[in-house]
Amino acid sequence: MTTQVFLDTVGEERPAVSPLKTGAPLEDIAVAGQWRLIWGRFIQHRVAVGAGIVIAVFYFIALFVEFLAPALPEASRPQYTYAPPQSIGLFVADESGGTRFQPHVKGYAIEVDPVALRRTFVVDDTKIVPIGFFVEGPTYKLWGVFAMNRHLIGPLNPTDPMYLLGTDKLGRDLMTRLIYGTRVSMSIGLVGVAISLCLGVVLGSLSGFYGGWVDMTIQRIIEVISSMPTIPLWLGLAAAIPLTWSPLQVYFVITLIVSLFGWTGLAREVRGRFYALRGEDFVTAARLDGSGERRLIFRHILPSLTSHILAVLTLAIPTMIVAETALSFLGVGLKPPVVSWGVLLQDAQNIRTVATAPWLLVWPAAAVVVVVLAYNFLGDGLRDAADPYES
Amino acid sequence: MGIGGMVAKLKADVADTGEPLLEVKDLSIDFHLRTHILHAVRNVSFALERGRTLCLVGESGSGKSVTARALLGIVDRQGRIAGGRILLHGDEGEVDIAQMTERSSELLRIRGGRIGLVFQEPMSSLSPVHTIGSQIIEALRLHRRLDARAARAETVELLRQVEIRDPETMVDRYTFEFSGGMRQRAMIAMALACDPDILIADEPTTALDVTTQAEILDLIKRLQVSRGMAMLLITHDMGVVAEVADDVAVMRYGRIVETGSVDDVFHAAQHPYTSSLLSSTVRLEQPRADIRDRAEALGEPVLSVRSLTKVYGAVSGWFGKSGPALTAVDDASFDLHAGENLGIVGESGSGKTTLGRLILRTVEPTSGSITYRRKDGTSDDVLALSKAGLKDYHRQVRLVFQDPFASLNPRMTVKQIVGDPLVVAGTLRGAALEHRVGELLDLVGIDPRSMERYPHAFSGGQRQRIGIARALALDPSVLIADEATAALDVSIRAQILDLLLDIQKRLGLSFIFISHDISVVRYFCDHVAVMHRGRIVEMGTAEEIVNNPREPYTQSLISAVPNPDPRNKRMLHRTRFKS
Amino acid sequence: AEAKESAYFQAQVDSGELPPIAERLPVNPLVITPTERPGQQGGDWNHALVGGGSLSMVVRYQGYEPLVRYTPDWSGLTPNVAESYEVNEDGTEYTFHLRQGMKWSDGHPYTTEDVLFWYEDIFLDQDATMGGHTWWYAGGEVGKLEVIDDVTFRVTFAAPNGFFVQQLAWARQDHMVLAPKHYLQQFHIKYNPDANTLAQERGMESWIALFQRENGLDDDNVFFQNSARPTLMGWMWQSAPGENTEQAIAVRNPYYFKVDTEGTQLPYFDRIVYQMVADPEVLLLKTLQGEIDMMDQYIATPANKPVLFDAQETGDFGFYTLKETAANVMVFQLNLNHPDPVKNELFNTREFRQALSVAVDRQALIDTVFVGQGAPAQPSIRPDDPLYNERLATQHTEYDPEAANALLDELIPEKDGEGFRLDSQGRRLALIFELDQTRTTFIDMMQLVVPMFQAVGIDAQVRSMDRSLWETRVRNGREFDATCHQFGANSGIAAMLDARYFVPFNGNALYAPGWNLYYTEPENPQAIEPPSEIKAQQDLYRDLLGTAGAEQQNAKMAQLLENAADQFLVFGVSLPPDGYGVVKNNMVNVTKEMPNSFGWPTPAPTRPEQFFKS
Amino acid sequence: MMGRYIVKRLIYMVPTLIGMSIIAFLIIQLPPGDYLTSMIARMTESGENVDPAQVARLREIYGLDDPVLIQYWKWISGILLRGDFGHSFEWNRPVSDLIWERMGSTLAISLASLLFVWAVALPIGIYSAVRRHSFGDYAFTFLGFLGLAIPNFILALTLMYVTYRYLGQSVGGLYSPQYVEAPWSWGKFVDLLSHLWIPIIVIGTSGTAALIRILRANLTDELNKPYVVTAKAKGLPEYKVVLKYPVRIALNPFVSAIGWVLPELISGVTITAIVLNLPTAGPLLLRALVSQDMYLAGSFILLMGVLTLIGMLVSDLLLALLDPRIRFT
Ligand SMILES: Nc1ncnc2c1ncn2[C@@H]1O[C@H](COP(=O)(O)OP(=O)(O)OP(=O)(O)O)[C@@H](O)[C@H]1O
Ligand SMILES: Nc1ncnc2c1ncn2[C@@H]1O[C@H](COP(=O)(O)OP(=O)(O)OP(=O)(O)O)[C@@H](O)[C@H]1O
Ligand SMILES: [Mg+2]
Ligand SMILES: [Mg+2]
Repeated sequence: MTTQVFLDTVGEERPAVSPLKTGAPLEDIAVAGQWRLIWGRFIQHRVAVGAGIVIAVFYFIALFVEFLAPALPEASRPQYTYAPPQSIGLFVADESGGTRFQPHVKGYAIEVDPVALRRTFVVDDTKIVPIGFFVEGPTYKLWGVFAMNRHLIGPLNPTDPMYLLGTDKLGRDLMTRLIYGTRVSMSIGLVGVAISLCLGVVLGSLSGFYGGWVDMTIQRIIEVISSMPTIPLWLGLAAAIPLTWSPLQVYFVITLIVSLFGWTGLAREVRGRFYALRGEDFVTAARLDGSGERRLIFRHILPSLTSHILAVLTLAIPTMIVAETALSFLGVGLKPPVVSWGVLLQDAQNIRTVATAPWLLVWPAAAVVVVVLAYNFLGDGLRDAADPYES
Repeated sequence: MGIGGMVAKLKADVADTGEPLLEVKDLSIDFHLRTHILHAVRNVSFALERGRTLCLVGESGSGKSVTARALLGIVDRQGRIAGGRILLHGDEGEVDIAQMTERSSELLRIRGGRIGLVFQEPMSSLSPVHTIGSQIIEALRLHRRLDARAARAETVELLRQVEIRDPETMVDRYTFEFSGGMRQRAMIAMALACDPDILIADEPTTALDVTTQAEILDLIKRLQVSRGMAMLLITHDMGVVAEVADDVAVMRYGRIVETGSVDDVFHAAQHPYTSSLLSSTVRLEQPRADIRDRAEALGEPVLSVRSLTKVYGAVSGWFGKSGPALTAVDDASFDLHAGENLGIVGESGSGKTTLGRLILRTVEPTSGSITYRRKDGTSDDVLALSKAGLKDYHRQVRLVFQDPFASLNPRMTVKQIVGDPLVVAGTLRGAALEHRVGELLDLVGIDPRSMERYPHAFSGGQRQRIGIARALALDPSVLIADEATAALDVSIRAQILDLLLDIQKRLGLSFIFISHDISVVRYFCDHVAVMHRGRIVEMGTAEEIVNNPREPYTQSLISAVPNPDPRNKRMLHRTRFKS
Repeated sequence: AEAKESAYFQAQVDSGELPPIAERLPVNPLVITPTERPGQQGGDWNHALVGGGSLSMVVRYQGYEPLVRYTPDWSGLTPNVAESYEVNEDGTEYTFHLRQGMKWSDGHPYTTEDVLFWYEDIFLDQDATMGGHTWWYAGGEVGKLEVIDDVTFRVTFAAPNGFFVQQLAWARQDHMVLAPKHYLQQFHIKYNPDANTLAQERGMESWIALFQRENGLDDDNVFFQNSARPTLMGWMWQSAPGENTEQAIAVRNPYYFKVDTEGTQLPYFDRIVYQMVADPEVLLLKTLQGEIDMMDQYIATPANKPVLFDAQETGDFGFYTLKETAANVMVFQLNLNHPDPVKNELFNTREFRQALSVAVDRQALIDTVFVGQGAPAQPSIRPDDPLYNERLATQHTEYDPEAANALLDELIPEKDGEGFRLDSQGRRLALIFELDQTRTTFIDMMQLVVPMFQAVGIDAQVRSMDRSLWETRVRNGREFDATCHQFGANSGIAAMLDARYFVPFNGNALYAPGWNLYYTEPENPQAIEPPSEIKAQQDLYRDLLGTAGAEQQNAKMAQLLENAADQFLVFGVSLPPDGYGVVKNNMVNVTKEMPNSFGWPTPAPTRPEQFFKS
Repeated sequence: MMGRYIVKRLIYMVPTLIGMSIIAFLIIQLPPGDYLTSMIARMTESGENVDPAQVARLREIYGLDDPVLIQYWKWISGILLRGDFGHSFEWNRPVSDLIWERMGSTLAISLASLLFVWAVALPIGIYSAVRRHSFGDYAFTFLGFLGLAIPNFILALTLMYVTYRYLGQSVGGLYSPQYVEAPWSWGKFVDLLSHLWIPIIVIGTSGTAALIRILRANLTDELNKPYVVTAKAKGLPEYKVVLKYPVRIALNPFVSAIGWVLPELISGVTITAIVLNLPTAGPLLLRALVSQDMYLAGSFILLMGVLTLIGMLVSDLLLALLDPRIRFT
């Protein structure tokens, strides 16, 4: 091989770098904290940011349900039971024969069929129900404090029917109920999720980290708890909780108690991973650095489980929202008059609805699915952002 | 390939020595980082020829590993090949590996089949949950289409060739039951398993004692001669370069600054970096830089180790059939005095790492005693320490891990890793902490601006220095450095060693310096203990051990130290130790 | 006509396992005139039971064979197991004549011995008796049963017992036809000294428990789970419910005592095949699919009507009408024996109940929940019934929130900041309605009613709960404020036998647990002595039950209803609209209109034994 | 060593089981009332009148007025001394008969759904991890979460309605009525298959999302590890690399979860089973609980406890099998 020397490189004092965009000045490279880095990476994840926005929107809705909903959740109109959804039109025919801009929905022509025991609805093109934004409608108390009657959207004449998503068996506006349901569904179950998560992570960590008798004890507890079917527990609790509590309080307490029983799965998974990780060199290194056990567990080992925990979390949230419906099946979930997505779904759990009023099933289910997906993609984005291997 | 074919190929190969098998042309690799683009490799060109060895040397972090991995189409996610070609010559003409997609079947055939790769960090590069054997067998079955039994037999044979003792049982052991050097050899066996045309070995002998290293290099040489295998050897050990290289390329800051035959480079270096590299090479003959009067320098013993023993039971038996117990450390006793540097050398797998860990009690000793004497004169029985006491002890006696990658938490940035002991000690926080971390990184020659990167985005040598920085963070009184400089190029190593000596002078700390590089041990240490199969077979001053070894094992060890001079290859005249 | 052998048994008769038909029938079989036309034997009746464990339903299809049964239109009584019976003038002496040669389903003769066995060894036996059977008592003494011969026995009462036979005809109340002595005696200590050992072998504590399990007289489930016990009914179990948890099959009883006008032994159907369905929705689907031959329980709700209506053609079925017999679609019942004295006083104020009643917009409820079917009404008697009392039926049904507010302003004028009324102690007056959560129509209606009550300042709330819990809290408890229920009867004899909303006399009068107890056990410390007008009403009712003769009975019942209108103890929404049942188009002899009741166990009195498929 | 470990675990099970049975029995007693209360509820529902005196007498005869602890002792001593699980009030049959009768179909359905879930979720989970953020990844995620977010019984109901409406097939249960009593035949088998798909899909869809996401999460972490690169450098095709190396480690959470797969499948899908009219153990348990048929319910819970304990042991052994680092610690 011939000898070659590249003397033009003699003076180089550091590795070659160049700015990200050609032409941009290469400033002194800023040092950022880990959190800022993670945030920076998260921001670049378009789907995740979108999901985050969706969730924010849902919480926004939950905050202003009274204003956003066109009607009141309890307001029922007998003649409109099982009314199908209306569609919005933008232009109406003028007297002069032309068209003019007027957002509206069409009213219904209703017939009662006493043999089949139902009302049949036909869209009546002649009944124009003009609608608008910031209209006056039924009075409500925002956050139970401020009496107001402005609604984001609604019929100009509050007595006209506007049922964009249809009505339920008692002639109540599904859209209103769906919006009201957001508040409960997006809040209550989450407390339980948070508690289970903490318990699962902490106890699983301790069990896997220490092994020995700690592990022995925690495992026995887990065995007892997880072999205990929840159904009898529900039934027992339902009977034990004082009746003077409102259904919402009862449900809240029940989710709390159940979360005390729901951590075992995560705990065992965490334990399994801890078992594998606790002997790693980097853990030993951290121990030699003087980290106490708490720091070892939470600062050094647990981050390795970020992905798993985020996945479990994003799975637990929909499970909690949906679980409410199953609990109702057993008679311990949320019940009317509380409005939640679970309650709406529970109302839809019969052939009658599936066959003749599918909108009662589709919209609440869609709401759950959207939130669930949004939480999941958000979790995904966070995972990716926290992943050291992602740039 | 049938036997006939092999013979034919063998003949052809020998005839064809010198014909280029792989040509790298103008290869550039960029890493897209958050704030900037790092040009880790720039316009690198070289060729690998049949039967010849190209040694790639250069500064730590100069892009050697990145280049080597790129030859197999392995590039980290943030990185991309920005230009250049990697032409592989074969029966069907030449193909450009740089153009191949990750999933192309052609690339799969080349990987492991035509090009074998020994990763720089064998310790982390093996699966933790599979036996060593199964990982090698898999490669054999894939490329050589052997049946399970033949593959196993071949694996045992390969392990034997790479000097693993008792290969029949060791095939069924798990990675974590192997010592660092054993893993490295297993990795080499894996790369050699399928008779590759080209072997890329990224610092394959960093964890090997010199005798084993010599055997391995011999093995490779034999294969090269018989099969015409081309080799790209990346190493920091100029001795090894001198011993095995045909050609040498010197890399710095992503560029090849000089190439040439080994003789030219060693004896007529053109580029100033090459010259400085050679001049900082530590020779065996070179005595300790800072000669002081030992008798006066040595104070009280800080650590007294007596009859320390560790017996491992095997883990591989699934239904209770535990294999024979293995005595990893056997009755080890020594004293470490304040301000003393104790070198530990010895065969790979002889229990050096284990000894270090026993002293820190990260592995519980089977028997023996350890006494630690503090500066204020109080002393502790380390084996009886309480949790809090142990924590304090760990603050004073620090460890640099042999496997830097595994010892760095992959989910923490370098800043957090190095800062962690400081945070725990509660001495610093906020900007002060950041400043101190920057200082420490600067001390070990790492750009502080990269401190927000995660460990995987560093080169092997850089990671090792991060480990050192972490160990130094707390001003310890004893530092156990397990192969702490193995992955460093000579100039940086010299710099680090001087740094350590400097600190020692200031703080009066003592070192237990586990190393395979006897030249470095001699340069750095006052006393040397030689380990063999778990026992300390000889102890003495560094000078005595190097110049006047008494035990036959020590003699063979010294004789195998490579000489960084291609005109005077000492390895060839080594004596082999037969136990 | 000469009876023909059934194809189903031909083989067994030929092999001598079974005697021929002529020897199996009683000397005087009961001849049934089919509703439409005589049919032929054979075929399966495809049926279903929901819930797995609830077997009371079986009474409706195969379990109604008392001595005397109700007529298909519930206008009177007709002989059944008993060939005939006589009553003396004042209703103190009842003589029954059984059928000569009548046999249990295993061929063993059914005689007065079986009747006496029940009377002496079950009903009057200190150990075996479960108590109850209040209609067997008159003048404070139990009726005396004496056997006259194999087929004749007499029951004598110390005082008139006007409704004795009607009570016997009531579903599941006549135990004299259910206890085969030759089978049950082996479990009775009197006949088998080893009965205790036998019980222990079967894992029971004592012979009593085993005997209970074997006779099943007090628990329908237990009764119908035993396929070993011989029966007089048209079908007997081949595989009883519970023996197989997926399906139960009953096959024809070879000794059944009825024939049609052509002499064919009944029943026509060889088998009834019950699928065990866990959820009514599945049953609905099966019905839609035409897998079920006849069904008027579980799924025949107003809500399901449109779906069933649309599937008539594909499922090849039609509808028949069920005359509702419940007193109202929903009866609001405040706890008139409330332990809280303030609430108790308020609830016992007629004006308070009246105010609540007029605060309810009944028409809205009817339009929403019953698609406009029905008219506002209080729990009462149907307008077409001779006992109809217009005042009782219609008072305080007009929706008038102003009037309600005015009334309430008199009673509890104070209100809190949110507009809710405060009771005399200054507490917000909460009115919690406790509901059984399976009653979804109640819950639907209450969702509409709660805002109506709130509009007049009453903090009404609803708590729905699991049924057992509801039973414990409401039926067996005292602490509840209010609840809603529905049953009771709205016409004829039934109204007299089940007058729960007009007089508190048994546990079904949920609104007055303490007064109920007082009616039966005035000495019981739990009993609460009612005010004089209620006490008078109870006495009147006791008098009515002792009265024999339809005319006197009607007169007394009319008085009772008049008093009830004065007392206005409970209030309702609407008389129930007629219900419906689903029947396959090929089922013959099904009556097109029938009452819906449990006492008249729909559709058993219309004689399922003569149903067949064309 | 292994043997000793297993024996040790088996010994631990005894106190656990006893504790479990006591808690189970107490929880069953938590709701007010007893079997007779529920019997009355059932009978009054259909319009029958029940005399309180009668009930009190029955309560005495059934021993329901004994203190809870005595009832517990009667039950547990029967099990321990005679292997007798007691008598079901509601079904009037020995509890063990009832349980065994349902176990076959329960296991069959559980295993079928489990296999379905694993067969669907493992490849998808791996695919999603390897091709992260690809169209397929998003599509499968969407479908998986759809299955998760729609309550099981609504999905079941809808599927049943669709089969009724468009396939005209007999709905609910495992067989059409004509096959329930029929002996085994090809026709019966086909009929079984045509009924089995709905429960499998319903139970399956709710489980796949979880499996997919967890596998994906864990696998993504593992995929970056150096040993995976090593495997790639050997020239293994990607699917083999992934399957042999990271998947094995990523399975850790699933193996941890095996412990309660069985009880979960028995009790977790109760509502689905009710809606679909499946002859599995869940609905029987629920009924037993609702009707307070305490010996049946108690024995069921005990049985599930035993299954859980066995499952946990198996899962711990498998964990050790999967990951040698865990062994014998
Ligand atoms: N994934 C990555 N992301 C960012 N930078 C990287 C990444 N991998 C390597 N680098 C950088 O690329 C440069 C070259 O690294 P490489 O591993 O090739 O060094 P090397 O020459 O092998 O050094 P050593 O002798 O220490 O092993 C280093 O500066 C390193 O920090
Ligand atoms: N966890 C373990 N279980 C069983 N055997 C082990 C374990 N760790 C190490 N060993 C064995 O103990 C012996 C000493 O290992 P050790 O790591 O101390 O060697 P070493 O001297 O550091 O070698 P090297 O220079 O190759 O790193 C080796 O034979 C190794 O196989
Ligand atoms: Mg490198
Ligand atoms: Mg080592």
